[in-house]
Amino acid sequence: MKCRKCGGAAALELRRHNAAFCAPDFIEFFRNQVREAIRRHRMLTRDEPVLVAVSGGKDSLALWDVLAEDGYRTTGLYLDLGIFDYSVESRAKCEAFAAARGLPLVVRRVADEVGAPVPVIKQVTRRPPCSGCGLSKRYLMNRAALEEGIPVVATGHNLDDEAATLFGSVLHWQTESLARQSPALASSHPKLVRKVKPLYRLSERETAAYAFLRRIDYIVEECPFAVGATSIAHKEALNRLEDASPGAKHNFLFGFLDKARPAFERAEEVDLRECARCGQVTTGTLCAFCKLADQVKRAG
Amino acid sequence: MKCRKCGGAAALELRRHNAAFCAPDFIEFFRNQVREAIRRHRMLTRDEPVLVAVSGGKDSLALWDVLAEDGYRTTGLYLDLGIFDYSVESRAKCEAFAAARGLPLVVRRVADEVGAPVPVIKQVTRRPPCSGCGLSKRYLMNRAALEEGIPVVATGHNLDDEAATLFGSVLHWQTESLARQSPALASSHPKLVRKVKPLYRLSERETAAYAFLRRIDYIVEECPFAVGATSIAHKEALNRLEDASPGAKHNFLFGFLDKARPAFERAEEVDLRECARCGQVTTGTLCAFCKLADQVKRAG
Amino acid sequence: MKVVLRNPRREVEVAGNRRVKDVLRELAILPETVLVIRGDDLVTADQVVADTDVIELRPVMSGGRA
Amino acid sequence: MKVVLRNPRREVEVAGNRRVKDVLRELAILPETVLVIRGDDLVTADQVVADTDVIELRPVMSGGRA
Repeated sequence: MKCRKCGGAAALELRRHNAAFCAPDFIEFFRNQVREAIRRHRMLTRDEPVLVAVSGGKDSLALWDVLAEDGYRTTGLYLDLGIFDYSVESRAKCEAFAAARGLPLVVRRVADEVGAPVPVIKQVTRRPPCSGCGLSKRYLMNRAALEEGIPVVATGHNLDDEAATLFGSVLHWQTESLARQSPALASSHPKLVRKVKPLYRLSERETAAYAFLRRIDYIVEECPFAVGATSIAHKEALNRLEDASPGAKHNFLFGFLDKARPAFERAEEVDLRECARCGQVTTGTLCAFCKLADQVKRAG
Repeated sequence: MKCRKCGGAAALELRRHNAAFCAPDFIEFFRNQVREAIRRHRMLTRDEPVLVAVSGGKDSLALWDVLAEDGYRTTGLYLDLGIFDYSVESRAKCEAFAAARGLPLVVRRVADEVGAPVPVIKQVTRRPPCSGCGLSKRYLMNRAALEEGIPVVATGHNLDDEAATLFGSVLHWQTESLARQSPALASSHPKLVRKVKPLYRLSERETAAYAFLRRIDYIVEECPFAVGATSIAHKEALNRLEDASPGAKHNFLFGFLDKARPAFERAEEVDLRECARCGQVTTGTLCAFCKLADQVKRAG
Repeated sequence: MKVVLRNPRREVEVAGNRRVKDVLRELAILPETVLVIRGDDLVTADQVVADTDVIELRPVMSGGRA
Repeated sequence: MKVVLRNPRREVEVAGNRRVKDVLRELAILPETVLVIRGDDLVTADQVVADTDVIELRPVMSGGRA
């Protein structure tokens, strides 16, 4: 198999693009896809800082690498979830990455903010662990950005993540999730920063290949709580469809963004106000994060 | 496992309903689901005749059985596709069913109408066989109903058929298909009869069980051209989701009908006119069926 | 015990004296995709089939697009 | 040849001197779900691996919901 660009020996085949690339040309292809995402959705400018949420995994470190290499003013944000060895190792990967490149890294501990680490939150709430964890992460990312004076958070969500989320929303026709799903969410309130997903055009195999070829030392192990997560079953279903019909995931996500999402965008804006406790944005009186923290405190 | 109704030994478990039934109570459950479908979408009345499209398979013969037992004025319509032994056997099943119950059966041969049977259409068009076959069936069902003076066609589409069609439309976000998919389509033109799917609330395992328990002699073999059809891959994907989460198919289809379909219904009606050749309804000058017949004639 | 499969019709021998669901699992068949038939009756997945039984696993999927 | 699998890390022995895609098929792994790594390089599915090679099949799926 030959590189589409230079004709040399290929390192990676991309069936959905009916192409293969050698290592240097794949890295360039990857960066061009990120540039295209940023351009198309006006995600970032080089004039303003961007907070890159990093987990120590391939996606977020690949994203940080591309943005820093391309001259964006990046600060990393690592949220320590307190999930045993997994969190210890993933934090070390982020710190090593930042140190080697001389990039600033902000670390926040969920245990300090919520009152307990994710494993305890899981027990207290009796909900799937990804539920309380996701809620805390979204809240803390936004608050950290506000506190650091950074107007935009970039996350490492890739094409497979986005397609799997879409798949889950579609199976239950969660119309609010469908209306909200986008590679770029504008700020709809002074206390909500912009959120962008510059990797949404790249599959997780592509982000893994980029991280490997760039010799990024990322954590290959999975979060121990992710085992059996619904989103993984959905990724597997999509991977079988992709295997039978390369491009299926891409067409599913991009077709939605082009043709169907507008149908779900609600005419009415939701009524946003500030949480009576923490002052962050919510639709109720007390925000979901403060309710979670209360629940943890009562159980403690 | 015990029957939910009578407490006797169960013949069939319905995981998505968290229930099991003995044979007589399952038959009653099945008929009630058909009655609920008819009621909810005002599909049929006992005052007007209904043309039941039958293929010799479990779904359409189960449908004919329920409608005839419930006092509807049914006429069967068998479309002979000319697919070798499969068509010979399936026609014999329909004729035997009609004869045993003294019900009228209309037979039309695709070869007489299009100029060639489905296997030849497949070769001539070089499209997937289900494509030309489906087009011909939809056209001939409607025309046969008009010619017989019957205002409505009922087909045996079940929950799995509808969920698989929806799945295919969603994977490509075919917004026109999404707008059209419904258990009941009203007549939008004097030359278009109503179309209803009274089995849309019942899974194909349920229609198979009904046909078996009612001792209906149906054709178990599949159409030889269906092997490898995309809709079968989609059914398999949905069955895996259903196995992990009973009710997944039901929620997917019913959630769409309740919450998402309205978003796709187009404000504008399409402009319907009559085909210059055959006088049937089309959006162009010549209808797709006449174009297909022309293509067959040119190749002949 | 003898298990009759369809499309195409074929027969396999498996161990009996266990629940139908265990037979299905061994054959990697999802319960939602078949009727389990013994003689003139349907059999639920929790029922035990004898080593001398003959059961038919009849696929319920109808294919192609109508 | 030796194949290193991850999550959890384990090793299996399979026949070499054939294409990577044949190894993946034997192990029932979809090509889209792994990187195929030999030493410091990625290997495409059409390449032949030797009986003396060691390859790592590194899963690319990241889990849970962010």
